[in-house]
Amino acid sequence: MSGAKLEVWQIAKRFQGIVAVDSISFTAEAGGVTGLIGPNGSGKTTTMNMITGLYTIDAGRIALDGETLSGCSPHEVAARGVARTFQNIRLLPDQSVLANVMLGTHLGHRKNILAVLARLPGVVREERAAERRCRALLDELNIAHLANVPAGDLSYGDRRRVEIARALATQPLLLLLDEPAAGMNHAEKRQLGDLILQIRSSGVTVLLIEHDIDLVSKVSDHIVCLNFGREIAEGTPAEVRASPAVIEAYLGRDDDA
Amino acid sequence: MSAGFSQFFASYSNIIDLCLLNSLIAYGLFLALSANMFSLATGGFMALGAYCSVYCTMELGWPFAPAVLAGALLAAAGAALIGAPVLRLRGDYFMLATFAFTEVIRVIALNWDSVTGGAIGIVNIPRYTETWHLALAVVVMVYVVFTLRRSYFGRAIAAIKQDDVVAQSMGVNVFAHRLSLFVASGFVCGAAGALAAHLNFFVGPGDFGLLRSVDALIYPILGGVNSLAGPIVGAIFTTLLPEALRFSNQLREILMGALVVAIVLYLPGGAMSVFKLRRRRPQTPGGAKLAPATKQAQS
Amino acid sequence: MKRTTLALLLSAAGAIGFAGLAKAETPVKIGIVQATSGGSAALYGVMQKNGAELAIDEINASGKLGDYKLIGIHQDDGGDRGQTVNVFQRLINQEKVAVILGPTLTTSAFAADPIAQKAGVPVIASSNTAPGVPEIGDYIFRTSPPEAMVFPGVLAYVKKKFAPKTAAQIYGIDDVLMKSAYAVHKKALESEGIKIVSTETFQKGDVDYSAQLTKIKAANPDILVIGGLAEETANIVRQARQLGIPPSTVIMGANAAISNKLAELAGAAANGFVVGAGWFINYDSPTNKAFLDGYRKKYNSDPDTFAAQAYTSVYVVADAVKRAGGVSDLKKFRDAIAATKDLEANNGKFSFDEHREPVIQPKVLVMKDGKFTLATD
Amino acid sequence: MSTFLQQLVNGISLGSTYAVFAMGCTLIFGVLNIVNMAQGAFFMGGAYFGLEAAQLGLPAPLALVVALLGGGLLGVLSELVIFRTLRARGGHRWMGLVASLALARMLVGVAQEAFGTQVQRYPASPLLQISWEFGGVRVQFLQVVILVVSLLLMAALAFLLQRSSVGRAIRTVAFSEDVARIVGVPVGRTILITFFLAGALAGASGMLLGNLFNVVSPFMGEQMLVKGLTVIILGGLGNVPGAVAGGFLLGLIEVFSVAYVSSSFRDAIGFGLIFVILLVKPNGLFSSFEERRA
Repeated sequence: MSGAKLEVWQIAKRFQGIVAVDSISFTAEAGGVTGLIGPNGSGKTTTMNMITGLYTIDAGRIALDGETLSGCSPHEVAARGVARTFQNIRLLPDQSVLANVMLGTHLGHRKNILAVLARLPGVVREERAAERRCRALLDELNIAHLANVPAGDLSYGDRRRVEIARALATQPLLLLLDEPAAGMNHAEKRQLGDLILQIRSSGVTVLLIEHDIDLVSKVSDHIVCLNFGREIAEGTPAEVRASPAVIEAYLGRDDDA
Repeated sequence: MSAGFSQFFASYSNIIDLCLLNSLIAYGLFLALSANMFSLATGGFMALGAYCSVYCTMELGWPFAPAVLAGALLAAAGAALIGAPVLRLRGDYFMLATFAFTEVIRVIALNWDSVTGGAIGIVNIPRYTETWHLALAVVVMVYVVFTLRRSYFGRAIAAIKQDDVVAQSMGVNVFAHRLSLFVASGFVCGAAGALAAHLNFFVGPGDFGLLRSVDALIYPILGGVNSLAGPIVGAIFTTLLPEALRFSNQLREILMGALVVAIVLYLPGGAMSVFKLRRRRPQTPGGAKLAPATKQAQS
Repeated sequence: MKRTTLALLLSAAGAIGFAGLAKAETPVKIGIVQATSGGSAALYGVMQKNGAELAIDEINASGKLGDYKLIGIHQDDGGDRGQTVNVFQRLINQEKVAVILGPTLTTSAFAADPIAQKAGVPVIASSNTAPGVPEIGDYIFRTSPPEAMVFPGVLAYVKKKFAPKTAAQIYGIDDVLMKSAYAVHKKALESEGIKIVSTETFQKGDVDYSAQLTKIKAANPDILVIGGLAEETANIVRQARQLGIPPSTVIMGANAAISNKLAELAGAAANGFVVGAGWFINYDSPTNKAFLDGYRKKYNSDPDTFAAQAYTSVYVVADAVKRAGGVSDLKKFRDAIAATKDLEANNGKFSFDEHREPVIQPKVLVMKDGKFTLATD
Repeated sequence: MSTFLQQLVNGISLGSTYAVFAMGCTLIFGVLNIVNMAQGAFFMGGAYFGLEAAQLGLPAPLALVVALLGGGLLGVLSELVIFRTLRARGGHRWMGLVASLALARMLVGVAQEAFGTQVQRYPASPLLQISWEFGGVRVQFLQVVILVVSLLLMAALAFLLQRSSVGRAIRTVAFSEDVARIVGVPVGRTILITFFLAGALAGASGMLLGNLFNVVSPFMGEQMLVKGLTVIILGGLGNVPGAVAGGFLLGLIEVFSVAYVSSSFRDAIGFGLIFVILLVKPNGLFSSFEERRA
């Protein structure tokens, strides 16, 4: 499997006249990890919501492997191979970990409603295959033992893993991770970094939104830095860390890095 | 023994019929509620199903089964027609829009004398609905809900109910799913309306108003919206309650109200939540007020 | 939990009936199916229950039935015809009642009466005035005169006295009673050659009729015919006068509007209101006086036409029990009811015709100073 | 022309009772994001409280105070018995709807027991028989009184919400319970006060309507509840000025659909119109559209 290339041209978003994102452009190369950094309120999550179709864009264009993505509704974006996690983890708390991850296989099911109601053999086969795949994913993420635990009962770090597993279950070409390290300790962050690299090695393109510059620098091939809805720097981790604009944006606000 | 049974059946057959009919309606609403659609369109759907099927049997001379099917399909068509615009509305706005539908149908029924007989209704409807028809319909609904719940449709619907943003992000076409559920709910309620019309010799617009729609919602909610058996339990309880409390005469309404309040307060996840004695998790702080309403429905 | 609750409910449901059983006398069980809860149906359901229970007490106390003791079993159907059918089935099959008085609503009658008809248990209604009720079968009777029996006489009186040319109608479109009354009114007006210049409707629970009445006022009719219950009619009359519909416009009502409530709620505006009735509160007869005294003593309020008709129903039953020699043979009992002739009732001599409709002397009443009085030419 | 003006008077008069009632409903929604289905029963309760007071010989303004307090008391009761418990137990919001409906049924049953099913009326006063005629348009003294009282109640509520410390607390809780807690607003008490205010407004409008249309009955609240819900959705849920505007608007819609279309289709026209309005403005007529943030 190989990932998809994401191109973003001069996208913008306003909320009731307030500009949240003002003309941002960048490219996430296929198979690479692109980091999107910036202080709080710099427009990172808004950008992600525009890519995934949750927000309509007011200007600009987004394309996946050269084909326009902007204008698609969220489920169409997902069908194009874009998966995401959420900044404020969004799992279905009553449901088991396995059931949560199985939701990610939704697009993989092909049988129609009548076949499902009749429980035709094909349907049962499809379900079993999906379950096998999800269990394998849980295994890869070292949370196989939690398969039957309700998602709401998990620790913070485990919930992040389940979210990533769910996103991977969609078999994405592009994976968007929204602040996956938020609230994690050092050991957990290191494990997360390894996990991202592992995902990258499987060929999936990753767009990583993160606060933690160390983590981003460690895993990214390329970094884009936003502030106040504008792009203020772009380049390799080393270039971006050296950029005066980035240092200024983070100066004195670097409270949790 | 059999004499005893036949006397019992003669005395209570209508109660049994009503329990089954209301269970069927309850599953119709269960479908809507399972995707967070607090629908008050039930009265309108039932009216469409009832009047259409009666027209088919009495005016066109159709056999019973196709007449019921025609009624159910008309109600489903009604659901499809209003569903597309109405499903854009959130929570309580949706509720009112569906209620508006029920009211408009009722007013049309009151005024369209040549088909509906106006307020006087249609009398002398042949009694075609047998207890086993109703029982079969309920069994079919239980099977459908049971099978759907363990399929990928079921997972998608559960996700829509709890967090539609997540569902969309996982590739679920939320609108299409909700619309199909709304149409299915219309179909079931329409079929229930058709069966009800051929049960008691008579239909009139008064049968399909706000009260009908609200009662229909109460069945699955009281029984528990997370449980397969919830709708049946809620429907049977609500149908038997007025009979069981009949001895109390004037106090009946008060007792009924008090009992329902007590159930809601002590079993806020519905009657069936009694079987889910899981400990309550602490709520995630923040956003409690704006979080999706369905959060943490169980106790 | 679920199972015990259900078992409890079922046993409770089954156990209700055995309350009033087994006395030394021969019991005659009378099912009284009247809505005492469930919205506006309770308005006249309660009145009929009161009227029937008063009559049962009086008859039992008088000893005129000898060894027979009337036992009234009241069941509230909540104005919901599903429940009416439940109640009918249980009264017939479990309680084995000899006769059922009711139900309150015509819609309930259409659903439940066929059950009694099939089981051969007589039903006597006292508030169903829509066409088609006794036609359900030969066991179905009513003591409530259908509008068609009353209104033409009233209109003839108004025509003679006021010579109206034009009329406006307003009626409750979602009420079976009123919808059928409207049809009767319309037909009568047309056959008298009175032109209908405006037709308006209202719905149950409405309290503001000013929009409709403003429209009617603009049409300036000679008479205004109201198809409404007493409470509705009272408000329509009051608001009509408030809006300036002149006293020269004669206001007429349906049979169901006969109630002292009308004068109480409408006040002076009700003066000159014309209505036809089988019974009215100031009807001067010993039977009616006994009824009024008894009712006021027992309930501390005035009866209305529904209470009066339910009261009459019980006397019809008692009379038939006597003539049939008990109720062991329901067919014979039914025939006795059907043969009711010139029974001394609170509205004069009462009989059933061959269609099981009441034969009464319709009276034309005019409201004068808060009292219904017999119209004089 | 005079017919048109008369209908305008009819509509405004009807609308004022809707507006007062709907203010209470929308207040609760604004603060707690719930619809209290028992508001109709408080409306009915207020009418009976006022009636009892008037029958005891209290003058009308005092009877109105009794109706206000009585309605408010019922509102407090519903919060203490139902909504507070449900919040504490984390019940689904649908449960609040079901429980408040059940409470409404109970209160109707109680009223039936206590006062009978028959319609009653307020004692007639000669003052209330006065009416004026301007070029064929009748305006009753009572209509004017009720309009004035309604406007006073609206003004009082607006003042309370905007200027008083209680109002500030209510607005803070409405904005966010968590924020309110952080800034030290007593949340539980503020919610209780909100329920009192909502109940009081319902009770007052019950007495006003009871007087205007000469009707007090146990079942009077059911139709009003439907009207109230319609109005608050028309005006935008939680929007108090919207509820006032929506109340008058619904009154006028109803009256003019009778006047110029047909009384038989009054409700169909009203609801059809609301249906269309919702399709065009999904958050009510008086709200600015706001994109939903994920």
